[in-house]
Amino acid sequence: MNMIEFRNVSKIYENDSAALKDINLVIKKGEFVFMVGPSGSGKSTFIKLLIKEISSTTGTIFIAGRNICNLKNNRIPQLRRNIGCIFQDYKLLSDRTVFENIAFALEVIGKPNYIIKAQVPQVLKLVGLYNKMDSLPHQLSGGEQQRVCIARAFVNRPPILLADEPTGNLDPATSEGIMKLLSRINLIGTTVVMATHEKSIVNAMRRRVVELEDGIIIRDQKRGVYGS
Amino acid sequence: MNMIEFRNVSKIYENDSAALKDINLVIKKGEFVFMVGPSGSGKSTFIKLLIKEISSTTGTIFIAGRNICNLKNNRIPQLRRNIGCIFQDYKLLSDRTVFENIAFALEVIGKPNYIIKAQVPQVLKLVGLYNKMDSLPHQLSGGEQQRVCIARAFVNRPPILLADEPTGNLDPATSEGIMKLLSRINLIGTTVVMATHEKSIVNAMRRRVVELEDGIIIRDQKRGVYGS
Amino acid sequence: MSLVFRPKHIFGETFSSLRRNFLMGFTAITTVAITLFIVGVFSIIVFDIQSVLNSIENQVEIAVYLKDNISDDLKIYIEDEIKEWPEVEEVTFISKDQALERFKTQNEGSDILKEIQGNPLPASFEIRLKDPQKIEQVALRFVDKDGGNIEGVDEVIYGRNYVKKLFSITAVTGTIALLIIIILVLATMVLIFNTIRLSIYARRKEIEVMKLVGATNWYVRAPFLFEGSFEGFIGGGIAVLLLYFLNRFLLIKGETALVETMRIKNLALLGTDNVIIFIYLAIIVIGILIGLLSSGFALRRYLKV
Amino acid sequence: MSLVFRPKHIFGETFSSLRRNFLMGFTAITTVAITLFIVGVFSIIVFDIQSVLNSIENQVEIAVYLKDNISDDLKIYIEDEIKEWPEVEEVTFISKDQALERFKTQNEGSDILKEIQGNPLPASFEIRLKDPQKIEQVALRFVDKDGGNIEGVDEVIYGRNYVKKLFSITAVTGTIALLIIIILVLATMVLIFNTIRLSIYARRKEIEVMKLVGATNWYVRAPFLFEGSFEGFIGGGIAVLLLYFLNRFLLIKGETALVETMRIKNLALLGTDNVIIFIYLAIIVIGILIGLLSSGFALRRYLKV
Ligand SMILES: Nc1ncnc2c1ncn2[C@@H]1O[C@H](COP(=O)(O)OP(=O)(O)OP(=O)(O)O)[C@@H](O)[C@H]1O
Ligand SMILES: Nc1ncnc2c1ncn2[C@@H]1O[C@H](COP(=O)(O)OP(=O)(O)OP(=O)(O)O)[C@@H](O)[C@H]1O
Ligand SMILES: [Mg+2]
Ligand SMILES: [Mg+2]
Repeated sequence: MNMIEFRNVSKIYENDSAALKDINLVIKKGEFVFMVGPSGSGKSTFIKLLIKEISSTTGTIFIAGRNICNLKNNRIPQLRRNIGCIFQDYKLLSDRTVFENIAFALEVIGKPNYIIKAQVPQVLKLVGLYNKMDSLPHQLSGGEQQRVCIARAFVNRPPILLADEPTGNLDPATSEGIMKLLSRINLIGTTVVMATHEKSIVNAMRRRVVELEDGIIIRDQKRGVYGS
Repeated sequence: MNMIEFRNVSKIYENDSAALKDINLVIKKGEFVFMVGPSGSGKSTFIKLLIKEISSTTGTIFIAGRNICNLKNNRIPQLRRNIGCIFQDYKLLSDRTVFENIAFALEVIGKPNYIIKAQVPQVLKLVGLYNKMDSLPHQLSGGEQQRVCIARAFVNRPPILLADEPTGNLDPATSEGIMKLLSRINLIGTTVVMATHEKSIVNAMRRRVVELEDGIIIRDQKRGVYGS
Repeated sequence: MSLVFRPKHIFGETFSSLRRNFLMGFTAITTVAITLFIVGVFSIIVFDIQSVLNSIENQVEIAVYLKDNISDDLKIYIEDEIKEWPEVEEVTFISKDQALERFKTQNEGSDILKEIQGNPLPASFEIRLKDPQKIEQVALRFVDKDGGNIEGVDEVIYGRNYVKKLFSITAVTGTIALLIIIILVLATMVLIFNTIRLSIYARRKEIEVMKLVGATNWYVRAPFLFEGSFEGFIGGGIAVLLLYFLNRFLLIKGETALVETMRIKNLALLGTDNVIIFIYLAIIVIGILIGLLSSGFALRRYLKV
Repeated sequence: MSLVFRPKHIFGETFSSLRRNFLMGFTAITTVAITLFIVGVFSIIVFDIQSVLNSIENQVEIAVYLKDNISDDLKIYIEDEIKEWPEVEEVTFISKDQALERFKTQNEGSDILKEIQGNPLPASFEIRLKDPQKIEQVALRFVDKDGGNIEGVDEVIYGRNYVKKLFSITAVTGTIALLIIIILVLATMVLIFNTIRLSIYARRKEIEVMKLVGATNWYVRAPFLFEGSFEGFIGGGIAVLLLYFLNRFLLIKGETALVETMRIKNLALLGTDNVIIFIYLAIIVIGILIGLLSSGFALRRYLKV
């Protein structure tokens, strides 16, 4: 089953910079895909299109067989609840504690309080932030903020997980832990798309690699490495 | 000559979390030092203390032989103008263009307009953003924002350069370029302190490595690698 | 949509948000309190000025002085005639004795009383009209075809020019007062909207993040709307309190003076109509509504994520 | 400190900042304009009410009616005497003929004129005082030891009770008006401060970054202060414009009515004192000052980086 499908998708920003050019790509359910490419090649744009943070200029995007380009505004939240997203700039709610930030993602989908109280500490333990539960984002180190964002993205077990440089501010040991987590999540059937620069991670995992350059897919390899 | 000296420095944040514990460290003029250590070990705290973004709880810090702990408030700007800093979270002025962001660092030290007009494009070429001069920060990719921050930090050729994970969002090729730049800057006598997670970079450079863990220096090696 | 009404969410969010964004809540509340307070003060003052002017208007009467030699029959005939006119609100007969009595009270202690011998004052009818504007029309009925007064009537006094000018003043001040109140209310709305919009602007990033995490518009909006109405309610409440104290310690003195000197009844505070209660209620209702609507409007552009 | 005065920096920053932060500049300007407009309207109204009351107070006169048989010597003696009293502002002699003349003008067209035979009206002195409050004191000088009037004087009229009440009203409204103006100005300051503080709050991150890059407090502050004063200036200017149009199309009608009916001179718009010019200037100056000070105060807490 095709989980994600791009058909001739282009994205040209207001200032005429073309971030993606005529992209065609199919990602099947349960796949694990690395998006690699130099800075500014369009990886984040690709991910932002999937959660409809931005809209494509031309072309159509299908998620689980559904065209999300003509989605009505009031259906967008539904889409986003089914996609966990680790943002490159974290996007934490700056006036809420770590606990509240993660709980928010569960509240939004109407999970009852007792489930929230059980699941949030559990996921915090997974990313190693159990003892920072009551800190505000500005009281955290860069890597800690990144891990909060990771925890929020998969706390509600979404069928799709998008990760935009999830290990950019993490030391190798922690990164390895996070990658193990992503693999486990992927194993239970979650489709994972991860944009990354980290050569060592890509090389170690040996998964499908899609390489972008200047908004064009220049490589799509089943069991690739970073840099062909 | 001792450029940076920490004497029994501790930093305990308001919520009682001790980020640095009794640090003693001397960095000589012209040195290139890597600060490594797991997420949350106190690297950013170390750097924030140097530009007095935060103040130490106990101990004294000397920069160029001068105690900055009892610096009067109106002397702080002077200190900061002599230290270029690449912030982990970039800290760009969100309502100014790339050009204006970098120009600001020069305006602040009273550089005349014609110098600004000459130097900013030059430094933008160095980091590969010459054609993004008029973009606003939110119109840039993560790595592009990081490069703007790098450009701002050394545009006024400060005697000390602090770099907090300057390559966290950069692909290997761009990272390598930035590292070459930092080496060149270091060669002309600039003291460089760089916090990083990137094993490959640290291993390739073979410079002094200071390793932190839970706020304590657990290693200080002349020509070290990432992970002892 | 199914998640709109989650009271715990809405109330919980509002109070923790007010705690977290103390500065902004505080600012919104003071703005509401101050502007509505001013509207309140102004309403009371305008109401009282109108009362004074109305009461002056209503004191405009026609005095019909009778000849001393008028026969009782004729007097009764005239009185019955006047009473039948539909414009007449009230007609009072003042006999010669009553007139003297009244003159004495009004000039008590004055030397003039010593010099009065006998009773030089005429008897009269004092006529108050339902609509003071018809005064000239009614007064002219006492004039006969030849331009003199009708039989038995000595003189008719009603100060024609004075009355005309008085009406032009009350008309102008009435318009001005109404316009000013409208301007004030509009200004209040803009000021409160400005404040709430700025405080929402300061939180636009948070709204964006909520939406990106999958919150529906209503899920984001509900706590803001509740917060806006709550701030409007508290601000309105403070305005009412301030107004209450201002009334109690200041305005009521002014009204007391008005009542004592000019015998004016229908005042905002001292009147029997409970106008002030109405003003208090209106302030609170307006506060809540403006808070609610301002939040709603200000949110719109940040919800488009 | 050496970099405080860099005009290009300050002006350039202000205008590019107003462009970038349009919403916030717009909000600050409308807030200043609206609040100062209200203060202006209120000042004009209060000034006019006070003028009306003062002019009523000043119309309070003592009328000294003379006996018809008074000798010329005695009349001149009394007149000279009155003129020497320091409390007296002006004394006018009204002869019997002048009194009749005036009565005829005032009652023009009334039937009463037909019935006047000869000249029943007395001659009189009309005395206006410098300080109307001394009226009783002066009036009593025409009373001799026995409680009667002094020789040649028939009657002295000044309406004791009326005068007392009038003074109590003007005193009370004067206090109320002053207090309300003070409250309004304070309220305006708080409202403008609130708005500017919120807009600076929304930019606190930018301020922090500037400081971290090495800007001095003054380097950061100067453009904000200039921006604040500029917004105050523009807001004040708009308030003056609004006020000008309100005056021209509305308030001036009210004042014209006042002038026509009550012959009141010293009004805000129609008076010769240029009070309105003073109000216009004050609005602009207050606007600039409040803008400047609000920015300065609001900045303080964010400069501590
Ligand atoms: N909002 C925007 N407006 C205009 N241009 C934009 C905008 N966002 C991104 N761009 C441009 O589009 C291009 C692709 O951006 P994108 O963020 O997708 O890159 P990326 O591959 O994620 O890079 P990085 O690895 O540095 O994060 C960049 O050149 C960027 O400058
Ligand atoms: N403002 C703050 N208030 C309270 N605690 C803080 C604050 N800033 C940092 N901390 C805590 O201090 C510790 C050290 O933080 P620091 O930012 O120095 O780590 P770091 O080494 O830079 O980590 P990373 O590699 O993740 O950026 C962390 O545990 C963090 O939670
Ligand atoms: Mg990116
Ligand atoms: Mg850090």
